[in-house]
Amino acid sequence: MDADIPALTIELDGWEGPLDLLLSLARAQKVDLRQLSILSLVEQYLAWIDRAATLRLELAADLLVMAAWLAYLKSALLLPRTPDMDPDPEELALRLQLRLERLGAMREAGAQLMARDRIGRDVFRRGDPEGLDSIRTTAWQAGLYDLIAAYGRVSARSRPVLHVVATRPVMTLDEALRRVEQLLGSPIEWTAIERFLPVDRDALFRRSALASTFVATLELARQGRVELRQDAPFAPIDVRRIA
Amino acid sequence: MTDPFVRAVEAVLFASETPLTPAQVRAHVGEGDVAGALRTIERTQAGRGFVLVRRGDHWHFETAPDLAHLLRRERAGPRPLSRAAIETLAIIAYHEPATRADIESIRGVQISKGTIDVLLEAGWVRPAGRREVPGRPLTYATTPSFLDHFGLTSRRDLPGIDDLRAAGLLDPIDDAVASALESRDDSD
Amino acid sequence: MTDPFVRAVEAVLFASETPLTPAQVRAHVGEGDVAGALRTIERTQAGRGFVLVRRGDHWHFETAPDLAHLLRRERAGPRPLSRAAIETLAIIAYHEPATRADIESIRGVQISKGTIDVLLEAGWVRPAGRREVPGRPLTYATTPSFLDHFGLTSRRDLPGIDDLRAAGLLDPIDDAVASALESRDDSD
Repeated sequence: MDADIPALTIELDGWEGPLDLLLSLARAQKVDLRQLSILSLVEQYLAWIDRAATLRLELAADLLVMAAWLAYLKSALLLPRTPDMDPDPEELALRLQLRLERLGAMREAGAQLMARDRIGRDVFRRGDPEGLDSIRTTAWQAGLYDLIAAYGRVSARSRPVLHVVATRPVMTLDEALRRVEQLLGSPIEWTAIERFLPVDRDALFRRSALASTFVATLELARQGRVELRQDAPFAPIDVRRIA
Repeated sequence: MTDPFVRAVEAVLFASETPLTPAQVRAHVGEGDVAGALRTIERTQAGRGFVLVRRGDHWHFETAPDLAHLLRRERAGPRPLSRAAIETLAIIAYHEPATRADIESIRGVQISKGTIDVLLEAGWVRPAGRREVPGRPLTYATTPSFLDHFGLTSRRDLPGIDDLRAAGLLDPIDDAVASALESRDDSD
Repeated sequence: MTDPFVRAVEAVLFASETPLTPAQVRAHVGEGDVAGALRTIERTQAGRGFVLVRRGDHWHFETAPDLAHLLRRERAGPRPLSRAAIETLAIIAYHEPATRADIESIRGVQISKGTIDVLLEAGWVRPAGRREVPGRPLTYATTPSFLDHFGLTSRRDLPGIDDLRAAGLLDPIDDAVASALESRDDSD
């Protein structure tokens, strides 16, 4: 299994989200998507994320969220089955498989559409038609696209100018990892995760920092360097270093 | 000498800048068996350098596909679509009418600005009413010029659509999960 | 089945935007008896709705001259709506019934008398009564043939502001550039 992984080059621009990456990994197995082993696919995905991490590539958050979810799915699939397990891990795996089949089918369909005999590329209409004039039809021409584009233009012009701040201050995952690693330099006992956040008055930045720090501690927990603790859903999350 | 009515129909189709419906042809040629004339012309032109084709309700002449290599040079073909746009077009065509959420749930990513815009501008998709569910989202469907451009007689001609439908790949995912779980429970 | 070389010649002549000399035809179809093919096509087409004709050294297909009356060839040509007219039409469609003052306040510029006249003449808008405010201004609304022309079942099929924004149609140019850069960032 491991031998297959290097065949997929790690390139970050290529993936349109985790489903896209999963589908590429599944395709590399060269089996019918219906025969696919979800468990081995999950292992490949996690291995891919691992490799990207060791190459110190900055991964998009949705790829990491999917990794966390798949790690959960893997453990649920491997655990001895209890009938009342909710959600049923088999159903989660099935759902993932069906989504991959659907994306795969539509990608294939799109490719087949593009390969058809297309006007202006493979087949051609008459080059210089005389044209028909039907007096009954109106001479004024406008399409639906022109109409809605015109309304968009007018609205954009007359609407009170709305400043959308496109870029918010965010803490990248790398930065969060560095901060947490630094703070772990000194021995710490159970500490609320919020203590790792920078003191900053910008609430949005603090939210971003909290999210990045949480993912960073997950990563460090996976590497066996910290432990995480949460007593109940939505309770505070504590971190401590593993000695 | 060809039948005068057939001659008239082929003259009108030949002169037109756009594909025509039988009703539009009739507006020019007057009463007569337009459908029969179309079949006659289709048969007469078969095997010639340009042929009569039907796309949805519209008919037009175009060059035979196997001669593409003679005509392609020196012409800029249609601009290539992004992968996101191709997949979005396929999802709309195979599922129509489809909402933005339908497209996003299959692709697993949000549609970026401009993807549907490109398809609207090409004239291949159109807004097709709202779905009567909370939020009343706008749906999209394909247009006659979509069929025209991709050489499809009707949506039933979409590559592989029968197989996809038979495999349940065009059903909502919740239905597919439910029926798969049901058949699993039966086999236990 | 027509002779392959003859088929090739007729496809090239059909797709060409201008009449072609035999030498120009040969540049597309390669070596062969172009003159013989032209004679064959000329003979085959005699009496059909479209024929091959020679003008000096140049050859092209045209609709049979005796059928020209079917085409009504005063080529006035369809005229696109002016920007002012299409914007006015869009505002009426989204806000109907709308007065001239409504339209001007939304467009931010005055509209000339002729703009609404064009829309009335096209049959896409109609006077829709007076508004009971001082001056009793006339209001305008869209017509069934407006829906028909734009392929809408009802005005509710028009994309809403959110749909327009998602399709990238609400962005002034500068924002469009910014969002193109932004979506490039999104992909990594």
